Amino acid sequence: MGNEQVPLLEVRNIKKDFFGNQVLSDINFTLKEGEVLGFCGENGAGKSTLMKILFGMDVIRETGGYEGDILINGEKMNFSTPFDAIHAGIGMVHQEFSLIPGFTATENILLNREPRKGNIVAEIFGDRLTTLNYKEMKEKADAAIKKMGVEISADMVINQMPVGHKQFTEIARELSKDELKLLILDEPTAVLTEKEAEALLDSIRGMSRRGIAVIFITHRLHEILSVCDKVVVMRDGLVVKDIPAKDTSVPEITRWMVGRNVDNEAAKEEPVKKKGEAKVIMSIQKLWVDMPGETVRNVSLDVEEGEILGIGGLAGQGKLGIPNGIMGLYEAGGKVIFDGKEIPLNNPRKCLDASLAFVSEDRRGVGLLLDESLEWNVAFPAMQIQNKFLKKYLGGLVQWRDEQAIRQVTEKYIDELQIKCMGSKQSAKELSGGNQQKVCLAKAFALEPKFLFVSEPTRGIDVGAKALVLNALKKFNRESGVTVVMISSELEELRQTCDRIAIVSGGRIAGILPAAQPSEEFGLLMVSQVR
Amino acid sequence: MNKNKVSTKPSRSIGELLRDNSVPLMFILICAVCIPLSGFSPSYLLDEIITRMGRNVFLILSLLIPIMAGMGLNFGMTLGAMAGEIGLILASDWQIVGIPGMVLAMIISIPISMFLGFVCGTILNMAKGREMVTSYIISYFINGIYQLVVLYLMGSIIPIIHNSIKLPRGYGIRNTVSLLEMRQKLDNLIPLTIGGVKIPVATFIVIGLLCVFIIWFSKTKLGQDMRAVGQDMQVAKDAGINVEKTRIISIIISTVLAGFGMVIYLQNMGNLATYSAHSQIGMFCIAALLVGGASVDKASIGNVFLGVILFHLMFIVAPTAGAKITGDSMIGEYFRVFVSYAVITVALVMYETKKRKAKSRAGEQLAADQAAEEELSEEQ
Amino acid sequence: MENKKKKRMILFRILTVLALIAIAGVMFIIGRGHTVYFDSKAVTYEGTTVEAPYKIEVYVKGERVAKLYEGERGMAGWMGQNFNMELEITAEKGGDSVRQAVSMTLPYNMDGIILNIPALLKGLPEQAYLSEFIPAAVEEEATEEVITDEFGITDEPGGGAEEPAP
Amino acid sequence: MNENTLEKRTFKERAKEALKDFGLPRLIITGFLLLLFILAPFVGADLPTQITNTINRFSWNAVMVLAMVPMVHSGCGLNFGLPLGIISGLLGATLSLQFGFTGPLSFLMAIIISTPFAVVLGSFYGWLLNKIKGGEMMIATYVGFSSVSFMCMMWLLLPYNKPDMVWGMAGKGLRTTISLEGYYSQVLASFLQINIGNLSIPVGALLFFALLAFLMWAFLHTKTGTAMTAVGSNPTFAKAAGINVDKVRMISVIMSTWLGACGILVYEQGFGFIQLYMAPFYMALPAVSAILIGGASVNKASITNVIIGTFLFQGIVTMTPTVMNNMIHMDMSEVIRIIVSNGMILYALTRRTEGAK
Repeated sequence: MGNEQVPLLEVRNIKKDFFGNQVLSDINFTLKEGEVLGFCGENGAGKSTLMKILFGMDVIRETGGYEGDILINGEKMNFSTPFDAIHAGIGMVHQEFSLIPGFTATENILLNREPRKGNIVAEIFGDRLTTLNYKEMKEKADAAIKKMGVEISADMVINQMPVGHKQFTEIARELSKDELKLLILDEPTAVLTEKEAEALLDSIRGMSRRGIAVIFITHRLHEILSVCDKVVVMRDGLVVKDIPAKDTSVPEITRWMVGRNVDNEAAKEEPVKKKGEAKVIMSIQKLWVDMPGETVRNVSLDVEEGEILGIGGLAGQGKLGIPNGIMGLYEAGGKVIFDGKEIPLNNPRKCLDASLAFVSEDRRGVGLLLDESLEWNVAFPAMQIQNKFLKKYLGGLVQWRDEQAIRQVTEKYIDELQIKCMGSKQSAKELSGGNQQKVCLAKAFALEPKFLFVSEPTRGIDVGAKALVLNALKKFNRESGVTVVMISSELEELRQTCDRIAIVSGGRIAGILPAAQPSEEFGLLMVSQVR
Repeated sequence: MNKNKVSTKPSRSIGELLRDNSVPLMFILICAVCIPLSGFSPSYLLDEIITRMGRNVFLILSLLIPIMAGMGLNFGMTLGAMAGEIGLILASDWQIVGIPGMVLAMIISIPISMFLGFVCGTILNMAKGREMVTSYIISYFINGIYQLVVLYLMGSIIPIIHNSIKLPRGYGIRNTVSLLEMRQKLDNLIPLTIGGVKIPVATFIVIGLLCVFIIWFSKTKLGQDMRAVGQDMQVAKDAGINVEKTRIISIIISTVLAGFGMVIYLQNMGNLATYSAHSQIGMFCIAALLVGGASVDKASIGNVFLGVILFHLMFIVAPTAGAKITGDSMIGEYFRVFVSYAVITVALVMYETKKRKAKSRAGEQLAADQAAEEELSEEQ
Repeated sequence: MENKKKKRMILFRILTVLALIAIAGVMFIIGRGHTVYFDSKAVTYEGTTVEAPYKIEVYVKGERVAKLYEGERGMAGWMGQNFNMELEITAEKGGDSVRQAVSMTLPYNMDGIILNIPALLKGLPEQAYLSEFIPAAVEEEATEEVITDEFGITDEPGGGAEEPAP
Repeated sequence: MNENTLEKRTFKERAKEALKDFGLPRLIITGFLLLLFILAPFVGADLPTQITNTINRFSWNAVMVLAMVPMVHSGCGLNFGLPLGIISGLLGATLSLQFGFTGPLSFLMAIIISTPFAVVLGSFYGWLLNKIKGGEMMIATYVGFSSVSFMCMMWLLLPYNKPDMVWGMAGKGLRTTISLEGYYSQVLASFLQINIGNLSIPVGALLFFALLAFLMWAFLHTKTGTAMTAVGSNPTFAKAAGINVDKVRMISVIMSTWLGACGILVYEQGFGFIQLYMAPFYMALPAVSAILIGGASVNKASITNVIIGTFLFQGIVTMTPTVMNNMIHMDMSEVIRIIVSNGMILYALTRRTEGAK
């Protein structure tokens, strides 16, 4: 075995900020040849950013680069594109499949690296007119599949494959690269069945024996323990723990992942009502939602009148699917009873008529009319659903927009929510993220709903705006008695704001706990059913 | 280890098969009704079909490569047709006749086609997602430029020697340019007549060579890249393929081939309708291809041949059949025009709805999964 | 290495372009089309007068393209400069005909060439039997017959008003 | 003082922004038209006649351009399927004549009769466009083409029998062009017409357009109109706000179709003839490019865009032939029209549209 002193990969003092927002600070770790490193941490802990830096992704350079050094075999590297990283022997399997659907596994494994045969035409028009050498392609693909140790058919077309095989195809593609020394797997088991996942773990062990180092990112902590030599836990942009896998356990890792200083927690107010006293205002039964990347399976959940219920969980586990499904934005099935009446699914209008309102996590896509004025954004749903801000002529035949009333209500909310803008006529796309979020809230408040879904209200906005938004929500709940369901990836934020928190994992409700419970409890729920 | 190897080969139901091939089937039906009504003899029909195949197949084949690269039906093939026409106008002004004249016209068309194809490809790269409507408008736009060149610049700036092809006013090309000395020179190069049916052997050889080229091309690295780009631009880009350039090349190849195709088409016609020959050619080629069972994202050489046969069979028999049914000869004329447009409309609609149908399936799957799961838990 | 390959490719490309230009050039030579007119007229050249025979039949590529009695004119298209024809000459009415092959080089820069057959047969010099055909000033836009692929959808019953869409 | 400079700067910025919004091609076209107007007297063209012509053609075409607005507003893109509306109008026109209406009444009846056709065809068209969201423009084009060629058969087959409409010899099958003399030729234009020397203004026709434009403007200020704009601006937002997106789009398509029907009738009253068969084939393109020249984009359009665009487009169409002819003795107007109008559409198609398509 080569030089024990020089590790294959060494990461030194990596720092990265996105426009002043520090996401990584002082990351250090090393990785030896053939070592398997488990990487865990909550969403937003900085794992993905770190991997993007390692893989030389464009987004890093576009946002001002990073500080610190990456050393491979003791040599300092500076990747300007992923191709540099590939050249240096780093391979990465992303969470989203990067496969051509109509190609066979072989064609995908060797995409843009096909072995070729020269011919006369290629001499004139360049290399791209050389013909593919199918025989050699097949050999190479088979070799890569063999290296992986999982049987997949090299001739099968991708879009006829089960999901797991697609994942294996991606891995085989990385393995087919001769220069591969380090393989990064970003949540590879998320889409696999248990058996497939087991096969994958086997193949990781195989790679390790061949001297390929693996960085393995997953939320299935037991997998980490079973396959990794070393575990690195990240939280809030810091490496909080770097420990041999054999010296730790799942509960311990969970604690490191979610643990925070106790004094950071907001002192909880007493819940307005005790559990059991309040009436159930919304009852969700056996809900499924087909929201890509946020699938919900068989969720049943009761929401009590006047509470703030938090829904938390890791990204991609389905917490966002719940409000989007109920509000009819994605196809859903099951039963939702609100205030004693069943609300038909897949029909946004019916939900809004029943005095439900929704602040979407996708501000730009769903939440706002970017090209229109703030007035329109704030008043539109209330106008359409409740016939507010309309003047009637000809006995109600003509329903004329009441510009004055619209301006008044918009200005009221601009004041109340401290929206920073040049006036109520400014177009929504010119505002900053935080202010856009406030406009979304104003839009929902203008509907004067009985029940409000708020999805990721603080995503991508700065600290000041965060506090303002959360306070506005609390105030809205306490003063108007509106039931609020808040969905957020940030557990602490939920714990500060909500009365109860439901944790979604693997598309299902893993458990509901009072907000005052310690973070670790929530952490355990989060990873309980990850799939 | 691999027990859950799912057999996912979709067993296509008969209904699906029918739906996927509804356009060709519809045409077979139309032809089956119209042929007896028209009263044409089989040998006449066969002769006509063979002639029209020789005339059109090359042009239609030029559409295949952009489809491979995921750019849809290339309405911009008209650009190549215009380049071919310019080549022919110049060759006939220089009095280069016969097969040498055709070869010369093709060589002249190459740089023009390449330039136009490059322009077209570049514009299409700026309008990703609506390539078809854009290429369609490009064909109109370049038609304006073509008219400017041929109607005003030729004879005034571009020297034109012979008065016989010039407009009487001294510049601009006449509405018709005679290609009498080129007429069917390629078709008749290797004369062959079987049972009264004349077969343009040399033209078929040229077409055959193009087919071989297309098959060979799809096996080259560039062809592979085009298929990759056509299916998923992002993935192709991540794998290091230069997506924009690949797309431009596909349009350039298509345009150059369309230029050659137009020369072959016009040598069969024997004259050139200077301002209208190209204007409909794109639409009829596309209609023929779609009739052959191709779709916006998938087309093969087989589709081309089947399409030419069915589409032109309809074209030949419709007027007489229409006249027999309604007593008005124009009805049939309009009918076949209508059918050509309707075919494209139907094919486009089917393509768009298919794209959306795939989405709703996922939901059904989830509901089924859940039901199965519940059954399981009840049993336990 | 890369560079060398690139250089070679550029060289090959230049060669291809040159080859295409060369082919085009060859086409110019072998593809030049001429219209050859045959006159069967009496002609007087430097004092010698040549009478036209009773009848001349002209065969080009084995096909009879003209049958000329005295004073008549026929025509044929020809590609290239090496012109070959066969003449079947009947001197007197009812007399025997003589078949004779004639080869000649056509001048490159003439589109239309008039050959005076009697002068040619007599062996007079080129000025005597060969002259350029200059078409009369083109008449106003003759009604030209447009043969289309039956795709003409603009031909409406009775030919409608073609007011362009504004 | 300080405030003053601040204002100046913002004014400059605003001017810059306005210029950017205006777009280079639009600037060139406006400049070109201005140049034509300036050149006209020098090359011996009579300016009042030219202006009269431009205004006349404006009054013929403006309604058809207005027909673009609803569909652009609801996000259905440019209405390349305008021929469908035109066909409704033609059915109304021919039936009105067939039923024996004459004079101004025939115009009114033509509009009334074409309305149910516009609603039925528009509903079908809207239904189709709702099924193929995202690919509207290409399919709209071909729906237009198919319907025109389908109607070519119908014009021959439908049992019209009024002698001045059908072919003289056969006694059936509609003629290619039908004169409107004695029917509604110039009914709007001659109403309240103002004549000053060579200058004449078809006030009635302009008023009719103004009325429709006002109704359009008013509609966009109602609840449904607001919903329509929101659907075009961001369909997901509208869906989340409980709007039935498909229904709103359907309404917009029906409106566009009906306006297309009115548009062709107004065009006919100015032109003096009904044109059948392949005539409606390419009528969508000039209307599309006119509204784009007026400053609209694939998903934004206003009444102002319609007025400016129609004026610029028709100005160029009427001015170029005379000015060019007098200047260089070459009538290149047709070619210029093709290049300008299609170039404008291309420009609009290659712009990246913000937000939803």
